[in-house]
Amino acid sequence: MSAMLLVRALRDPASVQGLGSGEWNALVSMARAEQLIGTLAHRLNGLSLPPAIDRIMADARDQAAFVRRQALWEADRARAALNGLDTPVILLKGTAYAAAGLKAGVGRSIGDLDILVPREALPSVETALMDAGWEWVKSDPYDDLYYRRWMHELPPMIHRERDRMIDVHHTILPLTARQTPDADAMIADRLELGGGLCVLSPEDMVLHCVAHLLADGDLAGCSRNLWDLHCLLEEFGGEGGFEARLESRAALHRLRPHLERGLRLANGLYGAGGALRLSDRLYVRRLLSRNHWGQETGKLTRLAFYIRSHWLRMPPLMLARHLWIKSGAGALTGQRRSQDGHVEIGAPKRASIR
Amino acid sequence: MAQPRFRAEDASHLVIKPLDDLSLIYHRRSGTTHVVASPVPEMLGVMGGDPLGVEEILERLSQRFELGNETESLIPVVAARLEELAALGLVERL
Amino acid sequence: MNDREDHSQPDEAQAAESLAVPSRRQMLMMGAVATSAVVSIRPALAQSAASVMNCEIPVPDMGRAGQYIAADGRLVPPDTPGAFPAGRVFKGEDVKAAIKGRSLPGTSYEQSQAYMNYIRRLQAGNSGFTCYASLQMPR
Amino acid sequence: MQGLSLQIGPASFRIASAWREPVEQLERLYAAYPKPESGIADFTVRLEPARPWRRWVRPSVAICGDYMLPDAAPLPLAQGLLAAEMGMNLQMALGWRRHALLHASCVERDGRALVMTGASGSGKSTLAAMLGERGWRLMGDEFALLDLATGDVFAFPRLISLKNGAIGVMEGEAKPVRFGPLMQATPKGDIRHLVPRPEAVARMSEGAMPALLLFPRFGHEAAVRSVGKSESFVRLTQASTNYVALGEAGFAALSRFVDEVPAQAIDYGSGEEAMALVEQLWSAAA
Repeated sequence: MSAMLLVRALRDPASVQGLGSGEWNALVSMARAEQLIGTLAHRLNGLSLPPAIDRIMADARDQAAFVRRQALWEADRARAALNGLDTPVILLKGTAYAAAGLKAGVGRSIGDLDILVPREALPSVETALMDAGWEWVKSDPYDDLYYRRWMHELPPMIHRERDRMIDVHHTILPLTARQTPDADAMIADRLELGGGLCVLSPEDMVLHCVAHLLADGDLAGCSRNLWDLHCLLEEFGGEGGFEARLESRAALHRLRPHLERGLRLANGLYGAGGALRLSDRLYVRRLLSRNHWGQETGKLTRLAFYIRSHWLRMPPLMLARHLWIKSGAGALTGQRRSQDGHVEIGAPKRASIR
Repeated sequence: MAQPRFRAEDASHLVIKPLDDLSLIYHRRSGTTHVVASPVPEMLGVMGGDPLGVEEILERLSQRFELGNETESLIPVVAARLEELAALGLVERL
Repeated sequence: MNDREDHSQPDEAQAAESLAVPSRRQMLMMGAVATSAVVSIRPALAQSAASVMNCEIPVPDMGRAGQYIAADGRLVPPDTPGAFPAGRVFKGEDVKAAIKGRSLPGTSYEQSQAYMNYIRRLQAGNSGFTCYASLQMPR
Repeated sequence: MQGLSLQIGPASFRIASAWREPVEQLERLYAAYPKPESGIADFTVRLEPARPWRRWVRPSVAICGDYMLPDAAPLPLAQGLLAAEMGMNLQMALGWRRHALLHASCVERDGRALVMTGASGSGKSTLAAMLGERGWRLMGDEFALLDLATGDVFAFPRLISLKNGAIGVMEGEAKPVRFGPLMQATPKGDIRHLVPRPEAVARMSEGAMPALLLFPRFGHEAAVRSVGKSESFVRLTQASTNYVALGEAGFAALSRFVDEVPAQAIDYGSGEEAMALVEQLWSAAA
């Protein structure tokens, strides 16, 4: 059994109605592991399901509503903090989908708050956030320098009262990456949501999603990101001339090959289907590598994508240096902080675990 | 510099439950529960939805309550509470 | 504007009622400038390990200052053979590194092991517990 | 992987283990518990080798599942039962949303519940275990589940986790067949599990109206102090792993609980002293 079970349930919710109890258990564990349980719960809403599954899905919808409220409040707090700066504040990823009322945001897990601001505004944004109670998370000087020099964002900050993280981006991919999206164009073409917050234009939103999925990470959380892409394409695809605008925008940001692969994967897995190339199959294998207990499978494929993620971000010598330094901190074996794959949980007490 | 003005969070976003000396406020937009002492619930009550300066708030409080002290001396108290509430998003600094 | 809550809006009049003042000319305790009038309920533990990169764990906590730490982490009377003097405060990130196998800063291997065993035994209510517990949270 | 499924109160679990021993122990101790309705479990717990070779060489059990703490220290296989229990508790602490989950022990008499909460070492778990052998129905030694709509408390009567001194105390009260293996030198000290009495298991889906909240504290001279509503409220939010996630429903349930249920802090120096205090406060509250 692979995560095809999950993909099928998302693509065609009615297909779950013949599932046996073993498959239901597998589906729930896989969806939790991929952080798609809230999405799945909304997709299955209204279907006639076994009562035990109905309860699990209702919980997941409640949890998604909580996560959404928290994310929107965090966005509002960033708005209040940056109010006086006269600089555009553009919401990215999950918070943007939720704030803009997009299908991709329905039931979605949302971790950190990601915002995009013009690069020249970074110092004033940093100061304003610190005045409003955010503080630095990292204190390792190498990490800090690495972020400031090479990354597409400030080192992460956390709010000291609310314990919520913010990632302040000035472009959507690391400066070391082989692609160089045009951040100025993205910021210039933003859409106002009203009340001082913005989101990217539909084309740029799709391309950011593609970049996040294929040009940036190691495909951790990729099932969720690919679902985002599918929803965005479905929602915007109906607008006249969207495909053409998307293609020319992809050319501007130098993301055409990524867009093409993203379209093939999204269509192949969640959409009407379509021809996959041989190289796409490796991505599909990575996406589906879960067994019926919810465990990760395909260790080699995962490792390959982990190395690839660094290859994409950095020139080889720099990569070697980075991996060397990071291996001392256990980053190769331990948990990496996924790009926004924050595990949304309540508040465990160690005292309760015995 | 002009006096800062504040507006309280809309009452429809707040659930207030007095318990004993303290009250609970559930803030719907943030999902946060605050345990508050006087004069916080009273301040939120008199502010309504109006944009107000510190002195105006104190004036409204003194119309409804016996404040004990000279109102002049209470200005820093009200200002401090407003800063505290603004940091929590229960009032917005305009 | 960001408020797209699913919950039904309450009766506004009722909400206003709950804000209303119980009786006129009641005495109002204004408190002092420096005395905070709000405590916000936080999740029982911080949600993210990152949030505690700045937190600290005293070994032992102040209530039991002066005691030594035995190899297995128990508190023992001062000068117990094989136990280590304490009275140190460690940063969350140092403890996190120690969980992964490094030694705590400024300690010998055995000393670090003893302190870590003490930290692992922390219970809710001990100072440093929240810090340690949140160090174990997923990111 | 070997597996079993079981139902504890309103929650159901699917447990998978790379080793037979923990599954066999669970099968014996949970023999009287029902299986999940229609075979579907709320949560999956997995006991996996901490590293691939740790399945055979000095076997080391990592606690995994739907909800996980990646840095949680693995346990030796001899403590596999404890790992399974920790795994189930973890799923509840991180994943349960159908009730306000209070880190509290709970017993019932005449349809009304006594809820006890406090820091580890307060003795709440031991007190519940003792009361459970003396005419009360044990509802849980770890979690009390507060219904969000009705305000009733529901049971989560998993195995009672006896620690250190409590083990000897309870060995004097219950038959040997109800005990699990003694696990020494665990991260929590010595631990031995006790199967609740048959009535606690048979009636595990029955709720009760909360009538008294106690904050016990062991190791002090006997004393009783009444606890104000707002103090109770703050302490209960800190004893709840899902209070914040439940939003307004959690607020309504918990603020109603502290408004309606009298609360007292009790200090005690011995189990018998505590039993007497509890009976006395219970009759006063009734």
